[in-house]
Amino acid sequence: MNKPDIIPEPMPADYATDQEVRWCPGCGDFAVLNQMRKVLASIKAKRENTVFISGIGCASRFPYYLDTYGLHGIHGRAPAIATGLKRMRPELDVWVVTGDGDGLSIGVGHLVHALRRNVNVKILLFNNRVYGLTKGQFSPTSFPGQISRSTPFGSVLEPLNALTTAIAANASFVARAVDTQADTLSEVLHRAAAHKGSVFVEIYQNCHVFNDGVFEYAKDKKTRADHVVELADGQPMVFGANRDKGLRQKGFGLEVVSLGDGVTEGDLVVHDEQAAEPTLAHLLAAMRHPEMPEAIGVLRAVERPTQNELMGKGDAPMKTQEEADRDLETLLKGKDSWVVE
Amino acid sequence: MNKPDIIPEPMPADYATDQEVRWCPGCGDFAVLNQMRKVLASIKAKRENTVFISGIGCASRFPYYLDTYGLHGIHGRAPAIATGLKRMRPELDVWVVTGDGDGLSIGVGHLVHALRRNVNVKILLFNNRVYGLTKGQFSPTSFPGQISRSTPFGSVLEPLNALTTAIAANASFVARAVDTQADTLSEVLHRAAAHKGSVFVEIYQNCHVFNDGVFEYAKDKKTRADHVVELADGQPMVFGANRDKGLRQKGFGLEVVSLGDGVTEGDLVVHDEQAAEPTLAHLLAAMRHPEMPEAIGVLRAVERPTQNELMGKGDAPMKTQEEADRDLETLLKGKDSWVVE
Amino acid sequence: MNDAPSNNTKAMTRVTHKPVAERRAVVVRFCGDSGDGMQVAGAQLTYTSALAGNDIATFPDFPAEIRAPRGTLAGVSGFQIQFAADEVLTPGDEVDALVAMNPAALKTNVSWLKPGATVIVDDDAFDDRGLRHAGYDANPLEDGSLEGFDVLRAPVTSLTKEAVAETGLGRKDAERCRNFFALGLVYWLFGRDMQPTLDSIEAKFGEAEGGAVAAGARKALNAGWSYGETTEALERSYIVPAAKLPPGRYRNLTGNEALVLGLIAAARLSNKTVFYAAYPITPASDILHHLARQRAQGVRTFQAEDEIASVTACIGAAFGGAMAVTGSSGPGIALKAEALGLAVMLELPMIVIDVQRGGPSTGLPTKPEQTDLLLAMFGRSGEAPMPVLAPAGPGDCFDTMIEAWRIATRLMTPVMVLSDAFTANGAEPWRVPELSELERIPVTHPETPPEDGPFKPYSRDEMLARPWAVPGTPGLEHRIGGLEKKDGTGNISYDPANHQHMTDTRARKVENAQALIPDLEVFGPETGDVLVLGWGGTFGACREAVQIARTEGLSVAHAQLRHLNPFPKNMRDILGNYRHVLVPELNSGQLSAVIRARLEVPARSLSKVQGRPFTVHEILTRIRELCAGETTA
Amino acid sequence: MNDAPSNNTKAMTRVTHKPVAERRAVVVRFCGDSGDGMQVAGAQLTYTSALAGNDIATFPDFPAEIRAPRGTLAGVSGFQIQFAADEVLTPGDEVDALVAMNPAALKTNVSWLKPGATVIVDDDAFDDRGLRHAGYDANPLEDGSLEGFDVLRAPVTSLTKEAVAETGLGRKDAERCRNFFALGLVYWLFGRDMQPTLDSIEAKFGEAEGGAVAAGARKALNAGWSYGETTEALERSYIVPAAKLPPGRYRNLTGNEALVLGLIAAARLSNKTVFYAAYPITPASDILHHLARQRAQGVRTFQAEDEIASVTACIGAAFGGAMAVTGSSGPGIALKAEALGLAVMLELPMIVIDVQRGGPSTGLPTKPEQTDLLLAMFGRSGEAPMPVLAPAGPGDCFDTMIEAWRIATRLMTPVMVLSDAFTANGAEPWRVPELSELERIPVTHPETPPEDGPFKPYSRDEMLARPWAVPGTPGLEHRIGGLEKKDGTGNISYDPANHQHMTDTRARKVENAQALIPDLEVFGPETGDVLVLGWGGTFGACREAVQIARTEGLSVAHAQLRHLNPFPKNMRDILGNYRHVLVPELNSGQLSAVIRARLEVPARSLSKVQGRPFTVHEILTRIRELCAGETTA
Ligand SMILES: Cc1ncc(C[n+]2csc(CCOP(=O)(O)OP(=O)(O)O)c2C)c(N)n1
Ligand SMILES: Cc1ncc(C[n+]2csc(CCOP(=O)(O)OP(=O)(O)O)c2C)c(N)n1
Ligand code: SF4
Ligand code: SF4
Ligand SMILES: [Mg+2]
Ligand SMILES: [Mg+2]
Repeated sequence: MNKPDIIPEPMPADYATDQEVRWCPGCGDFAVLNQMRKVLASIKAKRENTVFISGIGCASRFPYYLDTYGLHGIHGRAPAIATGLKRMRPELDVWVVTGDGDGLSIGVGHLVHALRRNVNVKILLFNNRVYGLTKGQFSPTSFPGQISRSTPFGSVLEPLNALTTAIAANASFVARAVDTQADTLSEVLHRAAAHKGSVFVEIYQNCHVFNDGVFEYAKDKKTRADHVVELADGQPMVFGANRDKGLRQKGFGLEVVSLGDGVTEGDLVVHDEQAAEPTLAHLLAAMRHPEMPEAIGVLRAVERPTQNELMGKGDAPMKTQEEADRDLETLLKGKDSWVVE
Repeated sequence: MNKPDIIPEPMPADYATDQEVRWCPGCGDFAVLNQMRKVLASIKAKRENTVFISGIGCASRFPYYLDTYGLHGIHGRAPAIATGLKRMRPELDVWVVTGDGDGLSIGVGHLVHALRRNVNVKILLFNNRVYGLTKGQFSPTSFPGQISRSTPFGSVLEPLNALTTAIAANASFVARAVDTQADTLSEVLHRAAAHKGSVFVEIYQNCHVFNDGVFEYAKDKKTRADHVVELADGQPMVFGANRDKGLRQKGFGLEVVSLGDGVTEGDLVVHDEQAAEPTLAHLLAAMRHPEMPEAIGVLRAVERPTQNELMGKGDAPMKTQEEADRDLETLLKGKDSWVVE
Repeated sequence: MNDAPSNNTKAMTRVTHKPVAERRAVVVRFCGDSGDGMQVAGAQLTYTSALAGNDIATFPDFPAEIRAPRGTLAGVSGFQIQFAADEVLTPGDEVDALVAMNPAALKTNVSWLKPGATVIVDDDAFDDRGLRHAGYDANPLEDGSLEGFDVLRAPVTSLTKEAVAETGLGRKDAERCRNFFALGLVYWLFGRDMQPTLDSIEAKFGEAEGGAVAAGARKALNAGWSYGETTEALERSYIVPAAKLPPGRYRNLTGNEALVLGLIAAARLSNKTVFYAAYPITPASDILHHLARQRAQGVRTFQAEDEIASVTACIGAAFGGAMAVTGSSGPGIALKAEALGLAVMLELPMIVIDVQRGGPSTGLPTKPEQTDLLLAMFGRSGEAPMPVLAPAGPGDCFDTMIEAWRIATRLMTPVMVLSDAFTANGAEPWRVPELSELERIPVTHPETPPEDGPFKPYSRDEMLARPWAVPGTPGLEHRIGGLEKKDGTGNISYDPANHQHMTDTRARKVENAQALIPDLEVFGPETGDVLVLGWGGTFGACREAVQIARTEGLSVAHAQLRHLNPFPKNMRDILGNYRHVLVPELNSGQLSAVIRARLEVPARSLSKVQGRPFTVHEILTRIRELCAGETTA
Repeated sequence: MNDAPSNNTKAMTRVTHKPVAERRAVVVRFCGDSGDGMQVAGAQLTYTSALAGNDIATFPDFPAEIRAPRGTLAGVSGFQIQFAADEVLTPGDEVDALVAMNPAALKTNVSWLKPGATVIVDDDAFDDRGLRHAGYDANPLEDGSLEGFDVLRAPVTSLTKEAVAETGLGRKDAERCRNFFALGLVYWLFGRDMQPTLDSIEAKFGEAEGGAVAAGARKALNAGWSYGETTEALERSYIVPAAKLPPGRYRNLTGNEALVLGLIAAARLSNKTVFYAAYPITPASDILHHLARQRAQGVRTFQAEDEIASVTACIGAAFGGAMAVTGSSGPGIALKAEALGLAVMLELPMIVIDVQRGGPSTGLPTKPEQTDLLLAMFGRSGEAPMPVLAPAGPGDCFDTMIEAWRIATRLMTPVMVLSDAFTANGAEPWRVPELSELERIPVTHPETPPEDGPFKPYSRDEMLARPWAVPGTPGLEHRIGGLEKKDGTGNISYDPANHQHMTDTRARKVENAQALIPDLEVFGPETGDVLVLGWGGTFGACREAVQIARTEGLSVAHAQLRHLNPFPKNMRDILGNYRHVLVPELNSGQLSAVIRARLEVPARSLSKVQGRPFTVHEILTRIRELCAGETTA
């Protein structure tokens, strides 16, 4: 602690606290934490101006491990806490860390409204498709068939899609990354840090203890390329270990095609992060393994006025103490007072 | 009260209670109530098997005026109440009535999860873009600029779109109607009653006192046809007083075109309620006056297993009292008991 | 409107030619349909009475939070005012003059009448339709049921229409002027100056419909006055002399208005910005509405998606150093419980306002009750104490807010304030303070790291408050949360001894508020038969009952408890000085239970849970019983 | 496993050749890293001790609801058991034999040791790394800090590896057998039969890894036993004779397991289906987990999106006629407050289970506390009373559920049940009742409309319960909601007198539960110096302390209060018979406050808020002080 306040050439370790990191060995959260520290160092984030806010869950212990300001809140409410803080302290960089239970079950209402308001906070949802901290119940993102402590015979429900939910809430920045895929995660976090407006990032995160391997298709170095499509703005959507597959428009949908045999990159959909309508983003968000490759990277990044810009317009300008006192006296007196002598 | 239980040829009035209807004169809720009574009569709904559940708000007083079973709940929770009831009493026809504040502000989490679970209840959201009962604050569906008691200088936020929210939650039936437009409202309610799975219907409803005229473009007989497109499954999307305009696909979006000059109905998008992906429904839901005509009618109607079907599979078969007693004794004894003599 | 009645419209001081009698105090009640403008009429009478130098108290009696068909019982809206030549403490138990705009209004309000009271009705409204809507079988004006009252059957509707005919207003708009006719009649009856209301009409309606609305209202008002002057049914008018109020500048404020001013003042005194986050709910919504208009004062309001978001947004804002305030009513306060536990754990300052209404659940949403005291005190999981204050009437809401913020910041704790529908909507004259009369609230944020080691977010000062270090301060980076933490460092700790210590510390810190609050003051003898211990909005009724009882020679005193947690230091001693401690409260005995639990004084509740405030009479009766030794409670 | 120890695997009754001493009671505590399988070892020792005829009580002491790096203090998981030849009431204040699998486990558990206790450590784990993780500067096994204890340094890890070598298990799997080695050693020390555990290993691991896991566990167990038999450090083993338990069939149950069985039994007795809606939260989640497995019993579980959805889903299910149950812990119970107000208003039966944990806020999520009593009683807006029960130990959870459902249905009211982490996770032998011993719970639903007019959903029987008419019944269509309603018809009513009547009725109805619950029973003299009045999970410690105090000749009795609202009829009388009423409670004095408020008996709390249960000693000390006249509380 008491590290130098302005870190000339900050190192990831400068953002670490002295608290022992308490996740299970093998937990995907470690990778995200390390990447976060690196990104903070890379963008030279001022520790004093950075705030991490979380709910409750394994993921939500994140703030304890970053030597910035931090608030470990209650289950599901981090976006609302962040909204209040950001409204009053627009100059701070506010990050929210949440889980699939925290953010999409108990907290989905706050999530949706923070995104709709375009509150300028960066929301990272660690999706491990399970309740980690409470030891393994199914979550809103669990797949049918998942055996968990609360579904001993297998879950039956269709999952909620984090990204389409965020897009429907009119989120201005929507992305997906994978805990151990350092390059895209780093890229997405950098982009998130730079975006003006609410950021929503779903991070596929392995819960080693209660849902091990659920994202293996997207993590395994050998198979990954065939199961995910890494998005690049303005680029055609090519994927595959040999970059021999792509996504082509079909009606209002997308289909996987093999390149060659007359199909060229020119036939593929070109990614457009800033499309006027979020249709493409919706389609990309909805692609589900194993039928389709899953989209990794930035699905959508548009500019629209933030809550602070919108509401801030009406904020009173700074006054001197005297002006403020005088204004208060005028207010107290009101318009229809009378004097008793 | 004590009307005959089986109504041979039921009349709308058979579904009315003796309670005075307490909405402001001119409120759009009246029209919906009348239509609902007509539809119940038309489908010969059994009063004893029909349940209306609501939250809090002007709209939420609906259950008091229908001589069925009813539960006037608390603010925002009606979908959850209905979920519990329906899980235990699958044979009942359960309707939920909610408002834009009730359903999309405090209650949006329950709404999203009820739809995701495909709970077989029919949710009607009366959208008047304002908080009626609490006397005129802006709501999540209010437009920027709306002067309300809590936004004396005009609301600044972008609204939440009820339908895209429902679609992102994977609702199996999504529709929109207008309070006073009897034909589509009746059609939509009939379809809603018949649908297996969760139903979500947004009803544009005029709040005469706090937000009068906000849907005038969709209500006014003269202008309506130019501002809304009435959906018909399998039909091209034509609209306009002279049926001279239509919607054509443009990339991943829709554009308004005039028929004639080489543009024919064949160029228009054909409505498909059951499309595999909800892209078209999303696009239709997102169309906003005045830039685009607004979609009225059924946007989406697909079949997928309901919560009760999914969960009900594991429900125990009926047992005789003796069987049940015996099973309980076995359970109590457990597998590792011992006897002390 | 200006400071004093202006005369920028044509002056019209009209003087009656009939005899004038003097009265010390008068209670007037307007009642009619929700759409009849009774609240407007009431507000005008309040204002002119205040200008006439009377002391006043008012009570708007809204219909429940529902719409009702015109003319029905459920739709009746009332407004009661007492104005007097002496100190006024309540809107009055009984009504001297009732204005009933339709049969439903008469029916629901007849029970308020004092024997011999004047009843002014709009005779035109007592037609078949009106009577049927109100559920009258026979016309009460004719069946003798109003015997004993002085009934004036004024054809209000027709005379209003006549009066406004030349303004060109349509039928509906013309009928909307009926309340001004009735008001004019009342002005005649009590010799009120019409000028302030004429000014106010001008200011409010001004150019609407090309000035026709203002003209109509003006004409109706005058017509009402003239009707009073000419009708033979009224023999005399009354005059209530000015009261002797302490000198100063006054204005008339409802509790919610005073509360808003108090919040803004507290922010100013502490050099802070108000962040008010709330979700609409009756009867707290007006706080949001009033504050939303005060952007120029630096106020920021946030209508959140629900009550949980509003309180958690406050937690975020408080962490950021703002003056965070949230307000709601019972159902919403219940929803905030979990987050308030976090606020207690985080030890951040915050004000939580509960404008109590009838419960449980949706209950009687527009009606006053004091049934949330135990919720405020104990409605959180774990041991999560917080200070609880209750303003003793509308004007006191101002001071209570300042005090709440002083306690919150001095002790680093959320503070709960219990208002109620009666206090929130009731109004009374309030002496406008000079800013210099108000003590500043010193709030500091540490700005530099300690020299001798890492910053300790849970270090404590002599009052056990922790430092309020805010994000943005270099070197003070720290993390807080809802898990138990080691005192000092704030690191998570599961140490049993530390948990005991922290539990005790949080409790002692709240107890330390005793050092910040005044002693309980007694009005009346220092010992005696009965101490009437009121709390919150019951102030007026308690005080008036005790005043009357004392004129009857009874040995009774009154104290109004504004500090429900902790109790003032001297409370146990004071309570011990009386044979009986009587706690009138609009619940089933919540405060008396806490007193028995904490002070072991056998306090007894006078309990009332009817969605209505106490009448003076109810309390007086109980005082008399107790003094007479009938202790049957 | 079967009813009795089976012998389908090769019988191996091994007999010690060393001397055997007799003990009446022994407390053993296993502790190690979360991954070390201490709970498994504890459960096995519990089971074999039960089969040996001992009376037992257990207490698993989980690490907090967080992950911790291996070998650190925060990751230590413990399991304590007391087995005895006499009645056992608690898991024991102090430990006779501690098994510590690593330095961190030793460090966090050394404070539990009885002077002279046996301490078995895995010597292999006390290497530099292990010591550093635990924050030891020096090896406690060598620096003399364990003087006064009988320390056995067993090379558990290496011997285990050796023993399982031939099974072909990998290093990790081999190390996972260390707990069985330790268990074998303990079995030797207390002369336990190994067969049941061998059977259990078979049943649990069976074919895993081609039988290698089972083989490893078996071999480790045997190796542990042999080590005990051969090591010179152990001179003798101990035998605890069988206790005299009332005859019958027994099984060992945790509180949460008993509660689940109780719910299913209550459903059966009332011919209902359990609908359990909950949101996961420690320490209540196990209720959901256990019930989810009981589909064959007709149970339907619903993991809702949050606590509010779970309780409101219960409201829907209850309206539909189901046996609706929801459960949570403090933070979740707080969230349910608003909806519980609705349930009170709707007068629908329902059970709400609060498995209390350390608070406030996230607090100490795995630790026991009794700090939600006032929340349960008063944590709702308005006057919203409901019955509150608290089981007196794990087994009593069964009966409490049945009783709660009886009250809920008989009175048409939600009922709150306060368990706690100690009761929920602790286990004790439970006598399995015959179904015929359990009284049926008569529940009826009206099926036909009344002859004489419309159906009245708020008509009342002699207990003030309203009829439970369910949707689907022709002619009984009705609507209910959270607004105040007219008694009888249930129509919305704002009538003041009706609101008072309904408020009183809801209160009186809850009071009527007095007629359904037994009188408070006293263990010990009918009058005396001290009555120890426990509630909930403190039963064992209170009873044992009183037993000891009585053997010391002190004038003290014990009563355990299972009915917190309403109190049993005879409670005031009983409390009046003692000079002192001492209420040991794991909070800051909540029950004693309610007693002072309601009964005006000067009860005093023995308060402890440390996330730990009471020790017998703590209560005993206070009893002695009170009897000696030192009343310094
Ligand atoms: C109000 C409340 N309800 C429930 C809990 C218990 N709880 C803690 S974390 C959690 C869910 C964790 O799942 P997720 O958000 O996916 O985070 P993960 O642990 O998987 O990272 C729950 C239910 C709580 N702490 N508070
Ligand atoms: C917990 C809670 N919070 C707030 C309220 C107050 N309240 C009642 S209805 C309502 C909103 C009504 O708006 P909407 O849902 O749009 O319905 P409408 O009246 O417009 O039909 C609010 C905020 C409440 N009753 N309960
Ligand atoms: S339970 Fe899962 S998510 Fe939680 S720390 Fe362990 S591995 Fe990570
Ligand atoms: S306030 Fe608006 S929504 Fe409510 S009843 Fe009146 S018109 Fe209808
Ligand atoms: Mg998760
Ligand atoms: Mg609305």
